[in-house]
Amino acid sequence: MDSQTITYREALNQAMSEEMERDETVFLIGEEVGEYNGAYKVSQGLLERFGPMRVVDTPISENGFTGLAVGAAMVGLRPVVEFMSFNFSLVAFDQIFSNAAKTYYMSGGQFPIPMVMRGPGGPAAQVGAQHSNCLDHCFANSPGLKLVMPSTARDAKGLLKSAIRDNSPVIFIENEMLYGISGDMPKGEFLIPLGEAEVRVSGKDVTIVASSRMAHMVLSGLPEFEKEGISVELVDPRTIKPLDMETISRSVRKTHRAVIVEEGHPFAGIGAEYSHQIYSACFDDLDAPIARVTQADNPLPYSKLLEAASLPSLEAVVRAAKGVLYRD
Amino acid sequence: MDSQTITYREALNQAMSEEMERDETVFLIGEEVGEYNGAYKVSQGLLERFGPMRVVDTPISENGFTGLAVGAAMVGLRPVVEFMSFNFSLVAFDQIFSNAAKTYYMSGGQFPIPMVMRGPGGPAAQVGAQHSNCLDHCFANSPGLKLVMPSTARDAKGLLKSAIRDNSPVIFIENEMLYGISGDMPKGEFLIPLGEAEVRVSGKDVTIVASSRMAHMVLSGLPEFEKEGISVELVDPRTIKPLDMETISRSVRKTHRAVIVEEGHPFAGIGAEYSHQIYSACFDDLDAPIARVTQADNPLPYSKLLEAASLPSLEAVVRAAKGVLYRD
Amino acid sequence: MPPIAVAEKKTNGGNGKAKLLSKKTLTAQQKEAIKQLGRDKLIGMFRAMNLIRSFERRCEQMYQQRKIGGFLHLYMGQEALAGGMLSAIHSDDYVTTSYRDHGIALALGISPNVLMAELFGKVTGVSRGKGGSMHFFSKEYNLLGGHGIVGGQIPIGLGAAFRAKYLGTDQVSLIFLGDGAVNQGSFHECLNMASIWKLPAIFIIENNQYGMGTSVRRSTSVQDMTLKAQGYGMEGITVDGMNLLDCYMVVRDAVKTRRKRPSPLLVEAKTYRYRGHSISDPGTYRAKEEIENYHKVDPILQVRRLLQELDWLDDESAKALEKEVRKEVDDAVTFAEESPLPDPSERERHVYAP
Amino acid sequence: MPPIAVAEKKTNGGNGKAKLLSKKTLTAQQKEAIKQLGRDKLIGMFRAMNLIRSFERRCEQMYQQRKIGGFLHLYMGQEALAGGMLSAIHSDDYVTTSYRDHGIALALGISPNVLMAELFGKVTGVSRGKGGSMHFFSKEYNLLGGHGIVGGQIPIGLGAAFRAKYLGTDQVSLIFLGDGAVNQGSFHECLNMASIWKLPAIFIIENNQYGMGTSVRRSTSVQDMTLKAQGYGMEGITVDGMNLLDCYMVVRDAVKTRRKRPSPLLVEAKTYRYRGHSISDPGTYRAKEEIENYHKVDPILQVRRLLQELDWLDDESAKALEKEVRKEVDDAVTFAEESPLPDPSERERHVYAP
Ligand SMILES: Cc1ncc(C[n+]2csc(CCOP(=O)(O)OP(=O)(O)O)c2C)c(N)n1
Ligand SMILES: Cc1ncc(C[n+]2csc(CCOP(=O)(O)OP(=O)(O)O)c2C)c(N)n1
Ligand SMILES: [Mg+2]
Ligand SMILES: [Mg+2]
Repeated sequence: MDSQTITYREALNQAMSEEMERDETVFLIGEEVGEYNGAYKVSQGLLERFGPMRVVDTPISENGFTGLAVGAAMVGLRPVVEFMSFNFSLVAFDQIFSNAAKTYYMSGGQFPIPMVMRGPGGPAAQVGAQHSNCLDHCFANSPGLKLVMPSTARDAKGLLKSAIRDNSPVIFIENEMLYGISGDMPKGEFLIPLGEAEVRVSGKDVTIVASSRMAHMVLSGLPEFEKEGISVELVDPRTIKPLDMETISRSVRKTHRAVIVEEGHPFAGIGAEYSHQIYSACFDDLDAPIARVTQADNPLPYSKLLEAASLPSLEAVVRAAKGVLYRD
Repeated sequence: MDSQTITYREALNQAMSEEMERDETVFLIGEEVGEYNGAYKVSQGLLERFGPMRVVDTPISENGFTGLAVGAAMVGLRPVVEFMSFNFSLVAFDQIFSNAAKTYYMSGGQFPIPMVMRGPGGPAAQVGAQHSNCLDHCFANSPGLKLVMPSTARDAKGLLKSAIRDNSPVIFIENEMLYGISGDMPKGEFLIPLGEAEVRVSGKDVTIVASSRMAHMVLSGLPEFEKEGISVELVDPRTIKPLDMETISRSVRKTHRAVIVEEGHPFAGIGAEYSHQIYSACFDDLDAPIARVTQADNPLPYSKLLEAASLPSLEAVVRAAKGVLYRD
Repeated sequence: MPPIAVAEKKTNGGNGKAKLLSKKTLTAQQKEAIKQLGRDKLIGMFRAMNLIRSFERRCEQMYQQRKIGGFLHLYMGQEALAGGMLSAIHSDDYVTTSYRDHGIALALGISPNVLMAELFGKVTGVSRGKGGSMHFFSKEYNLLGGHGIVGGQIPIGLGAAFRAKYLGTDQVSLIFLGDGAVNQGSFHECLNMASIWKLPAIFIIENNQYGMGTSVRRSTSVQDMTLKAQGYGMEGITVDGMNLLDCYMVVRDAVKTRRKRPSPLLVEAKTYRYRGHSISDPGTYRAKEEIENYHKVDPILQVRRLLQELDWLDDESAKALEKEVRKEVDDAVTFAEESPLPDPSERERHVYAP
Repeated sequence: MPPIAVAEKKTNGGNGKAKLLSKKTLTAQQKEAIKQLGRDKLIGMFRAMNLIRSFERRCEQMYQQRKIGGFLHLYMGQEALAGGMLSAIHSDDYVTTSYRDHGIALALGISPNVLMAELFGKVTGVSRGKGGSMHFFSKEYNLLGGHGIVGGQIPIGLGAAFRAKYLGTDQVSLIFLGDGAVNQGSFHECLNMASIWKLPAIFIIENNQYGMGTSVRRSTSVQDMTLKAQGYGMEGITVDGMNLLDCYMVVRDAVKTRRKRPSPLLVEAKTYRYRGHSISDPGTYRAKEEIENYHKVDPILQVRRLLQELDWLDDESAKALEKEVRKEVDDAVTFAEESPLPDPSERERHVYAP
């Protein structure tokens, strides 16, 4: 297939720009998305191309403009809301949970909310506790919302296009540390359906479930696993809700062991859900308890050393894999 | 011991009034807590007793007054924030997560936040999707916050007093449907420490983990279990964070089977965390996969019939218990 | 030290400054409005107000009989707002409001049948029984809800105004909110955006003087809410919310200019709710006399007297109209009663849109 | 249709209306303020401004050398605000600000050592290396942070004002926020509460004319922010934020009356930031000329000239002062370099308070 190499950032940009081209009701709204071309340059060039009515720079009023987007979605537009980071979605939680997630249901199916809320989430580099939240678990709990966390440029594009065409509100969490990574991309339009996990690496000893930056960490650590003689199967859920348990279970039934990597805090995180569902589906297949590698249960400190000690590390994942293989 | 019978509502009221009496820095702030004596009358009489400086009626500005309380806690006061219901805490999530939870840590231990955020949470009766959120899992995930969900009048009082004296921010989720229940209460002051689960019913066949209203549902259903010949051990965590896994595991190691009841939605709920932790601690002791009974994964509908079909029912818990006992 | 919140005396005020509708004291503008409306339309508006009143009285009964559950917030006393303002817009304009939504829905012309059925939790309800009293939604009537979180509806309505600008239509968006909602951050954020983007959003504060048990004097730092408009470079107008004609005119005039040249407007309508905040609130924070004084300027009574003075309605036809309205409400109850309960499969429908 | 947000031309304005500090044009009030302050205190304020400037220049270098990580928002250009306003309060008053907190912390008198150590992530840092540039906290100096969420600091500062009223002290709470933060709901909610409860909260908008790349003309519906104060029944004052004396006087006068009779105040200080929003922002949305024009009214230059005109500072002592300040910053870097890294056990400390 004819392909090109582009970055995760460009992939997102292409997805938006293709969908805006295709459908006049799609618009982008958020802070600095227009004249500034996006705080992380994801919306580069869109203002110039589509004009200020479709690429809307907002005041710093997340609750207001998120709700505005819900309202606009109710009356036939397809807003893409950019949160400069998902940390700032906290001030908009009411609109996300009370309105975006529930309006289609509460209205008895009269008002679908075809809307995407996107932006980077999770820790970046030393940006401190207030700027490092992993809020995926909150969104994933709420019926009415879908949740996507792409880890490759290809997925970023294919899934964002699907998210924009979806008729339900989709939370689309990108990762600042991945904006610069490159990947192969088929030329021309292509979509990846929501709700399908991807087996990124096939292996036989242990299933590792990891999304977004955590999937990359595992990929980059494959030599480490090899050195240890561990054949890893890496499953990247991509869409967290709805979750493709089929693919995850299939893998665990094969490897009989699972390690879940979660960038956020452990308690009632998405890793806890994976764990429960894997146990439920594969209780008799598991040869060891599932291991979970997560961020430590403290707010993320600024200091580089303490930050590194708080985040899930490759080392910890290798250790966990050895643990479930009873090789200590 | 000298005891009295009081309601859950009165218990909360006593806790606040005793602590306000004891410590002049304790004050209550929220909507309708003063002249109206509380939307659910939990603060009955407090304004009269302590005056308007310590029982503060607010405008409908949850984000503002929650943050005000965080600031007041930083400078030596001990605020008790009443959310008329935790549904309305969604507009205050930024102050809860960005400030209340993180300030002690981010300031390197300079500013403890001795503050309680309390009010009813969870579904009431036909109040619809926007008024029926279970947000416990969000709070429980965040380091820096403690989370308490009392199920009896006794616990309500003893735990609220401890929460008010705690030097960390405590989320204290009451239950509207429980305000009227009565219970025995020792006369005079007594406290229940945070972080201790309670075995409400001893049994040998299956451990049921349930808090708040769900614990009551199980209690009220004991005859059902008996009829089925199932000896139930009911563990009520009371404090969700920090969680007393010790007590829960001890029970599961005895019964070899566990059913978790959660009033909220399943995905990454606190039940998922219980499940993962039980599996981790009791992998070899479990004779059956853990069963989880939760609210259905849809926004809660108004219609009585649909609402009942969405909420966890005693029937479903009995079914789950039979399931883990392989008696179908 | 003065206390932080001064416990205030119960007031015995009425809407002291309000001028009752009467042929003798009509202003030139009111006269003109009457002429413009004509007999039929004015009687139609009167009828709508009666329908709201009658519908809600029945709601109270049905609640007592446990046919209705959950929260129930009644609109009684505020009928002139819905009746007047919604008579001044087109059917393709948008309307968004709070949980106190019965009056708005009825004044929009939505059948009492589907509203009562909603309250009964039936699948024939306007939101298929999934919303209840607080969440009336109607795609057909451009009613964007019925919202339970105070202030949460304001951005929704703003989104509809945004759409009008986006597509270049001449629609306007009416956003109703309570005096208590004024103190939510969403109010502020939305007024600013409406102003910088010149959106055709008409923010209507239904100032019934209380947010639950808290009088607006205790919750809000200015009593004249139009002062707030200035902080957004926005026009602000106060209107007597007990006066049907004034309510009608303020929106009529506002939309006239705004259809071609969109811009936002803040309207404060001074009104009163007769009942407690919700059906479970006895409302003891208000003096009896205060309530009685407002009943003297009852919006329905005022119009009825005016219509009689105009010789557009005699006692007999008034009675006939009231009877008709009661019959309509009876029919609604029958419709609701006889409607089927939702099939259990409804539970899992409408979580995600296909 | 006009577009929703008119892309605006880069402006070449300077703070056109500002009057430079000069002996010849001093107002009577300014003269009196100088007299009141006296030579030593005024030079102390001048020194503080120099220290801020010098400290932050060094921050830029240290960031390039990767000694500092994360976000870094520089205060340069706004020194008159911190320097002037914080000279007018007592040591037991409270101060709360945003992530752009270096100037505030230094003007409060916090040692550059512990601030630089914080930026280096060392345990000797003002927040034990856990906060970083955005989160300077100091219990000793009543600095309540250093906050990263736009507008999130406003309620915090209000809480400190609440305490003053609660305990009946004469403290005031200074709450700094950016022009962009004005559009967050928290601003609105807090101004209302401050007003209804008459709290001694002084809200200071550091209007540096941009919130990241968005000029205040594009984000905010009124350009005179004191108009907003009226919507809360609150006093509002505009001040030239490039002018040390004016910044000093506005807070001095504000607290004088408020210590005994608490009430809130909204201050808008018109100022400018020289650098981009953060160190990673090239700031290309501003015309070079605009920046240059502001450099002409540089707050430090203005005071330096004034001091010279007053014969309170000659070239030599000015140089000596600058050298001393540079030395202080050098020492801070040395202190930070030589401070130990946090012990790994620090990670789990301070999650919950004992
Ligand atoms: C954010 C939020 N806080 C609190 C509540 C509880 N509550 C429901 S209605 C209400 C009073 C609202 O008063 P107002 O805005 O004046 O409207 P009215 O009821 O008078 O029509 C309150 C506090 C809520 N629904 N949402
Ligand atoms: C709620 C929230 N939204 C967005 C951001 C990202 N952000 C950080 S600073 C900033 C601009 C703030 O501008 P202003 O208030 O004028 O302060 P200044 O940076 O000019 O000092 C933005 C958008 C944030 N930190 N918090
Ligand atoms: Mg009201
Ligand atoms: Mg600014």
